[in-house]
Amino acid sequence: MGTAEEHPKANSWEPRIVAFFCNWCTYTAADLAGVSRLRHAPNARIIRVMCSGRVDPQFILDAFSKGADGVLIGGCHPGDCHYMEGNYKALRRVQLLKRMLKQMNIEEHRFRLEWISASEGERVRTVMNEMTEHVRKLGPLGLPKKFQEWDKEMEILERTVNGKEESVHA
Amino acid sequence: MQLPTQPSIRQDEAPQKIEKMKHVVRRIKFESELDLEFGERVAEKAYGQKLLSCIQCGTCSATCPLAHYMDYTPRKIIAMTREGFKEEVLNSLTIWLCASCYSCYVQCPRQIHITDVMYALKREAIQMGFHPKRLPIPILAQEFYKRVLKDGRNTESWLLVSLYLRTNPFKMLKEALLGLKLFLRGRLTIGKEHVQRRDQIHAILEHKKGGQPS
Amino acid sequence: MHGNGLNGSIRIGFYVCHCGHNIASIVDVKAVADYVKTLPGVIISCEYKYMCSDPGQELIQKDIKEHSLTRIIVASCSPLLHEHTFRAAVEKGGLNPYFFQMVNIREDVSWVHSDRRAATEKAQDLARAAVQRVFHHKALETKHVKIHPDVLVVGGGIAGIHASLTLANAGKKVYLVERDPTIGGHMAMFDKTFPTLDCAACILTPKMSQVKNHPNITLWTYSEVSKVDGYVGNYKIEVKRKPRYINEELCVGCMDCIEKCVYKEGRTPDEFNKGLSKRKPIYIPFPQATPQIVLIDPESCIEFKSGRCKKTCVEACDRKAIDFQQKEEMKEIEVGTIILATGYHTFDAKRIPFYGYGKYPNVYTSLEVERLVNASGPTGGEMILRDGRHPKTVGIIHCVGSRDKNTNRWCSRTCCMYSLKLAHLLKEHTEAEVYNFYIDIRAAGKAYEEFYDKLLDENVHFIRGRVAEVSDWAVRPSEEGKLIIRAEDTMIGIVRRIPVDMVVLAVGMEPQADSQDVRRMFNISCSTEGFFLERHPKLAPVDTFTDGIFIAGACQGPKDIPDSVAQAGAAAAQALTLIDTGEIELEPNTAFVVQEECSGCRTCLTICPYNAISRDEVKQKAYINEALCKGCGTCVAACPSGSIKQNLFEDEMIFSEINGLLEHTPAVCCE
Amino acid sequence: MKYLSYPGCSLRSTGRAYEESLVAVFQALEIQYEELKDWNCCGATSYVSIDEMDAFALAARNLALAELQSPESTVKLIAPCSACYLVLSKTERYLEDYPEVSTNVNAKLDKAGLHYNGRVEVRHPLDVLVNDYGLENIVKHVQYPLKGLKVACYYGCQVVRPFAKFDHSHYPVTMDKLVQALGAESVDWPLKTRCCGGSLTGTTQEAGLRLNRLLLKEAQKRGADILLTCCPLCQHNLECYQERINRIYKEEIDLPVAYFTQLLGVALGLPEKELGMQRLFKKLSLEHITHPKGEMANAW
Repeated sequence: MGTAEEHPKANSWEPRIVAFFCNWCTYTAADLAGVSRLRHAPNARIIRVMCSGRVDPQFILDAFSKGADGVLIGGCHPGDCHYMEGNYKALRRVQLLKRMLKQMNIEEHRFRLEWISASEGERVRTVMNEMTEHVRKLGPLGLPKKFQEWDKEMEILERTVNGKEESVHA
Repeated sequence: MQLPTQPSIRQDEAPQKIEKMKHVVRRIKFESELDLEFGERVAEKAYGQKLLSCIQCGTCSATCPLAHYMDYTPRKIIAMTREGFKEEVLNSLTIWLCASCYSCYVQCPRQIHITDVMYALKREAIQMGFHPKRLPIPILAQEFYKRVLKDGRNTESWLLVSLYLRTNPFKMLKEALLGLKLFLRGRLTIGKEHVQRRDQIHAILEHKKGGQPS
Repeated sequence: MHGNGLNGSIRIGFYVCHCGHNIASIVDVKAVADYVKTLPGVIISCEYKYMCSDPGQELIQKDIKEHSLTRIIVASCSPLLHEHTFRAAVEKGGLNPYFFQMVNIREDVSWVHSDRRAATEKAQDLARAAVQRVFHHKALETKHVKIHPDVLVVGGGIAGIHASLTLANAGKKVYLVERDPTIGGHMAMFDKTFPTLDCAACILTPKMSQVKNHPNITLWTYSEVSKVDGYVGNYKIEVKRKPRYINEELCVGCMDCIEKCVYKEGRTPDEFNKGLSKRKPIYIPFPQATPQIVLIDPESCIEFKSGRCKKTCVEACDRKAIDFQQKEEMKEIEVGTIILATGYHTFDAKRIPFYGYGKYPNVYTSLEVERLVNASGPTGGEMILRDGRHPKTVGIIHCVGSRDKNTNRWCSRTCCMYSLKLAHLLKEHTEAEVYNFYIDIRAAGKAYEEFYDKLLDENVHFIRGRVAEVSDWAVRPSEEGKLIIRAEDTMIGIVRRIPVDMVVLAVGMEPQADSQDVRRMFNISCSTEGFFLERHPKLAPVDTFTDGIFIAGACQGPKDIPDSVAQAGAAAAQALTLIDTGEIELEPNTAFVVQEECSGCRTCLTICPYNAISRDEVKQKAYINEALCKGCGTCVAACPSGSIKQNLFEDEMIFSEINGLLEHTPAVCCE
Repeated sequence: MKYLSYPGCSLRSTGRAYEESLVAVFQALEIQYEELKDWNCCGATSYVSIDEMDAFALAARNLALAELQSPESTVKLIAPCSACYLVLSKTERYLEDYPEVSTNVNAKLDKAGLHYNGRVEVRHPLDVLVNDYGLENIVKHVQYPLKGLKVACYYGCQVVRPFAKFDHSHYPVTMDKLVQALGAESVDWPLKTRCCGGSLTGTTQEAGLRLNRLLLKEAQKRGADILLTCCPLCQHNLECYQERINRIYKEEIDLPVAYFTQLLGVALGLPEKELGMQRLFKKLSLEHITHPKGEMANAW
């Protein structure tokens, strides 16, 4: 099967994806994928939360800033939330966050919200593989490095503002 | 034409059968005689049909209007293909008798596109030169192919003439009366149909202008 | 309160499990253990064959003592499987159980990857995240809730009946809610049961009347659960009782009203006889219906349709039980546990037009044949076909709607056996030639194979081949007037045409049409095909992911009577365990407000679906009622000032987990 | 809405009556259409036996040409011949379903300066007449109701299989509904979609003739006065070999076989010649078809 799946070449760049899965649907589905031995791309690292509604936008930004090339959120299908409506809350936050990520020049495919129910082990595999392939095509995000550059710019800006040094940089 | 097995003995065939029964035929298959990659190769040629998921239920055979005339039922073809019985499969009459009615394709409980598998087997047989020499069906396919390659359209009268020339010229005489009737009703044309932009057809099929399939 | 860890030193013990070859064959467990040993805070890092085994657990306990460990991490299977086991082990070792963290390197790593290097790297990343996470773990106290001793059983088929009786006999109060006017379910329709051939009614009806008469069982038929609130131990249920237009207290089931109905003959297809006979607008589903109370079907009753009936039924009832004004009634009950035994639905044979059901009158479904051969059925047990003939040849088609990607993929498990049973009964009733068309005979059950043997001896034909078509297309004189079955006899390798008088379609089992609605109402999951999902396919087959809700019978998957009864017993036992323990432990993953930091902005108030958050108007702060909080954490993510925290999922824990996952820089970084 | 039509090779020879009657009916009903310019052979069932990518590319040229010719966002391409209908539909479908087919085929089209964008919807005239134009509108144009005529509708394989785009794959009813709307009785028979043998009548006659024999016998047994087809090859097979079947198998088959468009034309009152009636081997006996006013149908 598949292009994304398996055998990443040693020492070459591999996409790093952080996945937040809700305990009741998507994490269970990932377990099911395991029990069914549905092999998929090894690039995602799952963090289990009780509900997709627990996923704070800060978690996502933090993951990107610490070097994730993609972030995935998995929750129950609309109407199926174990906590009635946590997934709706997640959806709303994600909509807002997407605009923000766009402004930060983080490509759309790097961030994904998926509804995967406890029985959809197959879907876990598909999403993991697709996401890995998309991110692989986009290449490394390298946000930590960019942050350093931005910090530098800010420093210079500050110094300029404080008048301690005249414009060094164009 | 040789038929590897005969599913039934019909009255009119009895004499040959008796003749055949005098010879003892060895029926065993050694693993070394099989082409173990055959199934995978065919499946790939038929867009990854999952031959391994076949449960040998026989729906394809039972729904096939031509199964009565086949040496192996379609179900057996699937079984033999995936097990690597290449010679038997490619030599079989079954694959040529498939009239592409798609009954099996629609009814298969495993959703195997059996018609596509049959096409893949036909291609494999033609490419490997397996089909019986004067069997008209593959020859019709080849003649048809050549005609379209040349003119972009097919003219049925010419197609049949070339088919009979290559298979059984005497049959043409048998068909002549029918041809005449059709002709009198304006249903057979003498002039050949062709497209204006033959260059486009040739460009599309460029790599085999010679008319020989790869 | 257990252990420490609060006062300073973090001493981590890390254990990676081989799980036999399950993990060790893909993940280099030694490399993981060696790597983790280098991480800050880690005192012990080792590998072991089976961490969940007793020696594995003892190893942890020994190390806690010997090395004064304050945090324990086990990298093994999914926490959904063994988190509880290890927490208990840690607690036994003298440490607070919530100082434990689990890393899933089996379901999430070794079982889904095949590249050893990538899998090992992933396991190391996950382990590092856990190591960083446990620094922020706190000692927590396990919460307990009381279990209300009453039980709700939904569905009055054999599974529901058996579960109710088991519980009631153990002295628990049971509410049994059934949608139909009678309990009994599908089993009541059957004639005999395989493989012993004892009569279904003989073994079922005594249990039905026991249910009716049991002092601990409240039986509500013709009723449906309409609302479910609350949580394990404390469910609030609303039940809708549909009007029968008969006062249940007054009716004694004498059926005089039925006889005196203005309709001399029945005109409505009888549901219980699968439409093979007609019933009147006022009726009782079948003679042994439980409760023995008639009902009126407003769809066909003249009084309801026109208001101008002579109402002879009312005259006939000397107990004045008929009440045309009866309204729907709502009941509210409180229970601690729930057993769902909502059963199944048979496959609609019309979905496979090739078999001619609904087109050719002599094509029957298996359930119809059950009624036909039944002595109390529409023909009194005589095999009379719809066209009045007696069959001389019968074809039974297996796997109708089952094992077919165009309809249902699964094997319905019961059809082979009931087809054998019907073959036997048909032969017994008619001496007909019986042909079974099967793909595989699945006779895996106690005494099932022996039953198959018996059928072989009875000269029943078995043709291995799935039928492609049933039609009236005759090509030989011997086929005229017959139904012709076309199938490949795959054992012989030839297509056969077999003319028969009667075709029996062995229809498969499907989830109930409204199973999705039911699962939403009870907040449980369904598997892909729509059957209710069990907590674990092997080890928790009657539990669901929602505590206190159990499943039994064919609502969980196709099942025969013995299996349904076994499951019903198991579900009852699980409920009893909860009830008799009296209380249940809850994950202490509730949220709380750090009062000092709360700005009183009210954001959280509207977000909580359980109304667990209120605002102290005096202090102008939010306050979370721990008893109501279910621990989803949505408010935590929403709080603008970050003053709400969720136990076990505090921001710091997740941030450190993210950090841990990503801290490792790949060998060759991006160009 | 304007349709494009793809006649295909058969409608230019053995199936001429099909095209003639189709044109006449479309004109009578004022259905707008124009012929696809410079269409080529679809490849039928033979081409894919030689080289499938070439087969798809050959068929796809027609789809690409259709896109060039029509400005509509969805180009409705009518293919009356079942084989053409299937091959073009299958090409359309597989190009969408299998990326490797799409890449491969477009690379070939590219060499001819063409490209296919997936805008074409292949339609069968039966589908167009019954589902687009509508039975209620057809009924308005009926001049000669076909009262008393018993019709066996024969769909053949490839109109409904494998893609049952407008009717059931084994038990279709579209044509039956049409003939009922025309006033005729449609015979219920189980072989509506059983294969006629296709090109086997030319190559493996024993099998081909037997299949035709079964179909004709059954239709006749069920009391059909006429067998209607919607495919030139089916029509040819079922009509032209009747004599031979009678001779070889000692049968007494005598069943007119016409195109559904011809019978529709009769009901619409179109002249015999325009419907290509003279091209049939067996003349339809339509004497009992009467004018609504009670007159005898003049043309017959």
